[in-house]
Amino acid sequence: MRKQFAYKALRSAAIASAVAAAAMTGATAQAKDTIKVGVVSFLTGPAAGPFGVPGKNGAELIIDAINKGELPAPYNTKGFAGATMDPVYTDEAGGNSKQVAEYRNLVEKQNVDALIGYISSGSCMAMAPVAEELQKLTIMSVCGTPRLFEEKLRSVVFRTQGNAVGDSIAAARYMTEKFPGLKTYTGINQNYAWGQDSWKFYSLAMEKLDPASKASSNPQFPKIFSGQYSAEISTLSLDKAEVVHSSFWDGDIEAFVLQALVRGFFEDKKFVSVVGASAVDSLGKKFPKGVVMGTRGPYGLLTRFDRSRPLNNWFVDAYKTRYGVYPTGPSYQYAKAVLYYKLGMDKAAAMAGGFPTQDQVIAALKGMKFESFGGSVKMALGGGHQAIHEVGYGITTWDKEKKAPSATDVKFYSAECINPPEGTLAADWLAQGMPGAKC
Amino acid sequence: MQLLITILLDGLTYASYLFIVSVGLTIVFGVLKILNVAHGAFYAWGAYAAAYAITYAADMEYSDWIGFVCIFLAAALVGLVLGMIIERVILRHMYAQDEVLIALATFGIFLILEDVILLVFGVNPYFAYQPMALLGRVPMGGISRDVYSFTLMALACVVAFSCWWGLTKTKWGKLISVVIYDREISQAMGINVSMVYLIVFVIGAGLGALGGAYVAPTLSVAPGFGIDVIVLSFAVVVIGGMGSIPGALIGALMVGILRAVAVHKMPELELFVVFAVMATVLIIRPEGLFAPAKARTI
Amino acid sequence: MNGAPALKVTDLCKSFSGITAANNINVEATDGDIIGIIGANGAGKTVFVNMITGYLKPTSGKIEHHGKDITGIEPRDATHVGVCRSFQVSQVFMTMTVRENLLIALAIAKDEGKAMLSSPRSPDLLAEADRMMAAYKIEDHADAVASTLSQGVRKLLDIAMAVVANPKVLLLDEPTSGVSVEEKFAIMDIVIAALKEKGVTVLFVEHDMEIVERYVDRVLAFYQGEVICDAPPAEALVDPKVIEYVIGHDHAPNPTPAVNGGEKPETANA
Amino acid sequence: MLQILRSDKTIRWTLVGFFVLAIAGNFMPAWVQNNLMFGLARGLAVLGLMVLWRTGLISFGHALYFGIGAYAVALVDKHLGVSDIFLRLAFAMGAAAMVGFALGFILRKYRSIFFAMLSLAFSMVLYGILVKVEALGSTDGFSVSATSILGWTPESKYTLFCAIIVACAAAACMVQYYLKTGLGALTTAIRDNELRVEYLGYSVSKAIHFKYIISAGLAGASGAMMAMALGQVDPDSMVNWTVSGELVFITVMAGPGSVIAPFIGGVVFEFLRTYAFELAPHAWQLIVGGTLLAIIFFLPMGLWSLLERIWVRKGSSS
Repeated sequence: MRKQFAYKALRSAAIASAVAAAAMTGATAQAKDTIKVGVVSFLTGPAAGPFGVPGKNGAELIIDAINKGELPAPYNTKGFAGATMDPVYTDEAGGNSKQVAEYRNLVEKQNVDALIGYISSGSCMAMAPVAEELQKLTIMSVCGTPRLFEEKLRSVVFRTQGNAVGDSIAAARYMTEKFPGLKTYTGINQNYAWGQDSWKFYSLAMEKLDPASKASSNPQFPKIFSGQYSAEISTLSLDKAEVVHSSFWDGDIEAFVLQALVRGFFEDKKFVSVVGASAVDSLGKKFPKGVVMGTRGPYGLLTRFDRSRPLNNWFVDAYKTRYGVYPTGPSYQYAKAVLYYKLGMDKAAAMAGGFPTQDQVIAALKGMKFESFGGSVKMALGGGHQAIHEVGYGITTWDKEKKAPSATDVKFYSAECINPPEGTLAADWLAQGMPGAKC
Repeated sequence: MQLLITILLDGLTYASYLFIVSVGLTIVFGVLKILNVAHGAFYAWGAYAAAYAITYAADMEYSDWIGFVCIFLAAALVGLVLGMIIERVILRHMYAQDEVLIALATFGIFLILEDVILLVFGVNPYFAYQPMALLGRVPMGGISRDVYSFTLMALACVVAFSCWWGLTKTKWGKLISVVIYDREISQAMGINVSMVYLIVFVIGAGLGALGGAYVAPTLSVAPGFGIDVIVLSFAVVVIGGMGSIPGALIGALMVGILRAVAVHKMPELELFVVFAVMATVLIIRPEGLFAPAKARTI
Repeated sequence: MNGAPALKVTDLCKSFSGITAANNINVEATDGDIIGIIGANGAGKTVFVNMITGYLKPTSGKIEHHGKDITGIEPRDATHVGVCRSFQVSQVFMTMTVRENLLIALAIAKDEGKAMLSSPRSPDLLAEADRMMAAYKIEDHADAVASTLSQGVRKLLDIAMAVVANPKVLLLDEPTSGVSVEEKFAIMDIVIAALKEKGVTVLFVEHDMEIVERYVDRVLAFYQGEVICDAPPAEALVDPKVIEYVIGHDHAPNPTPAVNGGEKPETANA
Repeated sequence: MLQILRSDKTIRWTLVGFFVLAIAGNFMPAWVQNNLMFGLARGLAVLGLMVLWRTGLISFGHALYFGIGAYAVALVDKHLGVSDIFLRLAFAMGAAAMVGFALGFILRKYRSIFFAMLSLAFSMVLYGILVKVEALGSTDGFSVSATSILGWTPESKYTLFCAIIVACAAAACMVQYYLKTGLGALTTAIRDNELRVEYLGYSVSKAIHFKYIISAGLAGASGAMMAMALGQVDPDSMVNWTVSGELVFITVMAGPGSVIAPFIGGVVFEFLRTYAFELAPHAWQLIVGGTLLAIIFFLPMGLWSLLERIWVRKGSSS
């Protein structure tokens, strides 16, 4: 093992120096050839197709690549701290309580070394306490509710995905810049943490950025996975508001778009979708043009044909060849979480000068800043456990040459522009008018 | 006024959908005395079959009108195949059992069919929007509505009428009502009861599938969307009176309209109202607003 | 006991959606009377019994027990005041043994059901049960499950269960129907003996005139919901009306099922 | 009273069995302990359903009380910071029993499918409220903080494990005692012949109402234990109709044979689901559903009847 490390260290200058330092730091864990990691995403239910499976694929792709050491440099070291990852793909469907039970099974029955995943904010909020109870490293990859780290600091839970605050503020900034004329807005969001927070922070941000703007008195909060929105669409259409904000995801966004589209909804209203890009890909040419679309980060629709860097290009090509479609947001987000785990493991190994203990890995992960596919990620909030990164919005259109959906007027907002500084609650920061926002 | 029209239309749309789904359930209960939880699975299967066929037709670049053919073919196929298998293989041997136990058995069937869907159609959602897109929209009550939902209402009327006609005006209908009235006697009269049961169950399954098939174009047909339908159609059927077709119609209308009102006025109550009404009706008139021909004494 | 008659029925009427099942029935029974109720099928015998024991609510009229108005009370309250009944189709707990059947009956009867809070298998109840079984000559079947019993034994059990509440008035609905000829007299001997010694007022519906002749002090003849004759058997059985409308038309044991043989009261879908 | 306790074999065996289990639990891997806790907790609700079933009633809405119990724990934890197991249980059972008492006045007049449907309606009313009201956690529900016992918060789950076992043992014995009393004997009597019971002078409605309250209280306790064992409550896995379905499923799977059966059934179900889920994440419902059908067809008297056949001794037949 140690030989292997030294060998790797030579290949990676960055790590080499650390190893020297690590000579004195003793206490390393029993070296392992394989580590078992639970990878949780929706494998069944309405969220499986648009989110769970792409996410799983993203993870699968990069895990295989890392195990083989095929990632472009500087990520081309083999395995996680030298160990090969044996992923246990688990279904996130079935309600929070069932998930908690499954989490316990993964940790206590399957003895996984860590968990990566979770898409629904509901799952994340439910898993965090169990993770803390069982003290098992858990990297959340997609979910977006800021409550996760604002309610309390977590010791073993990390999240590589920026939270709803950034997504919502970015959306508000984009709208006030590109459509200053549109003053009134309403929303349709799922009635749980993610939907509630998205709407809350979007309207808070709008108040600050455009005091003249006015929120509707009757925003809609249907139950997640309802599927039938005919009545909701009518309500929104009757509403005088010009803009409709939505954080719909999973199958709901597609269902909503299909039902709204026929009724010319998108011609009458300016629709802002925080995370609907999956629908753009699945509906393709059918998807309405002129929708303000977000991707919760520098990937997917908004950056597919630019952001050309080795890692990103490799990912897009490898994904396209292996699964026949372009990677969507969730694919990137899962891959990002896996990558983050690898970096943490390697760094910890280097510092410990041997196979790292969980504490060493956590220490390494804390506050890490790393280059992901589309851009850089800083673990800046929640005591270095919550990522911030740039978030962009664009306007949907259909690219005739490429015969693929794409976006115009793409604008990205830097992490510091849309996220509060460490230690400030998002709500307070917004109330104070976002002091120190670097845009 | 505008609001009123909108609520009414939304309500009617939802009601027609509920009616088509529930009528099959109520017929099966009326004749076989089975509370069929698996009905939700027929609904899901219908939706999947239709969505699959429609998307296939679209890929083959046939005219979008084919979509409507697909819908009805899919419903008929699902009803015939699943209905036959389940009635012959499983329910057939249970008629003697306590009806709640049978309901539980159908719950088991439901669970199985749910997963078989995954195994057959995979987890990716299907989008079969062509038929809905084809019909476009009309302005009404100050907002534009999709024509498709009006055809849904029309379909509901057709279904309602043909059920009524079939049960009251045809020889078959008379046979069925005899069987409903007393199974033993009708057997003694030489009616092939088991055949009647089979046919009725197939029809019921087919109607459930039709419900799913016809709404398929308006949704992303994804795993696990048969679950909510079950309790909703239970509510409808119970409100109207288990086994009564006009009952199902009234029940669907009540639930549909009430839900529309809730969505527009008090979204929090959207789900609550449905079951509150169900409970109230059961308390005041256990046999439902429209008790079927032969009120069941317990 | 006050002087008032054990059972006083005045102008009792019952009609189901137009059809008259009982019309101005007037009956009086004093303690210890043994009265036979005869009549053709559908003459209103069982309806009469059902009304007295609270299963059916009379349309009009009055029922008194020792001067206490018991018109239209719940069956269980009828039992409480001491008006009990047996059934044409034996109503026993089919999945339980004879002893268990009696034990439950006794537990309920004992000081207003307080006994229910402890095991019915308490020594005194067991003893009481044995006494009952002895009195009704069913001790041999003590541990047989009711569903396996012969009609006759089941009848006896049915009657025994009706008697545990120590009724003052007991109505027996065709105690010998469905019972083999040789059993009939045996049963009636047992029953009447057991009841006589308790001084219970008994009204029993019967088709077999021999039995009527043998056991009753008085006969009530029903015809189309009316009492056409109320006299000692000696006169009653020769009364032309009775011969015309009752005896002459009726030989075989009555096959008509009693009103709602096994159905459950007050639960008709709520 | 005592004569029953002393004479009763079942009670003795129940106590012995649970005692052994409690000891064994200490040496089990955590995941086994967990699944046992879930299974036994569910068993409490099933025990209540079994009492109803013996009177011929099947409720498709006991998720109502299961959910009330679970949410009572979560809410008193969230708003009053109550972490003591006894207080939590008291709140949960109290709330459930009270609701059961109120609804019992209506439900006691219903039978068969109507009873099932009305129970279903009531439970779905609660569901409809929970998923829509943000203050009640909407579809997310709440997480439940660790349970303490008289001010002492144990670090291992084993303590809770034992607490659940004690609760189950107590419940099993009480129900067993109850079934032995005259009232209990009425359960079968009522199923056999309500008319006779009425004519014997006992109110069938009252008897059923009482049993309904018992089952409600037990389901409440069950939900509470579940919430504490899981550390999480949410509508879809605690109040939705599928949960009622599961409970009835376990009841039928366990069989009405004995007061121990519900707990065996609960545990079997828990392991069945865990393994089905692990072996076939895409087809675990298929496995569960298949088992349900198999039981209904080949073991109408449930697993218990199988056990009876194995050690040939007669349990309370019904």
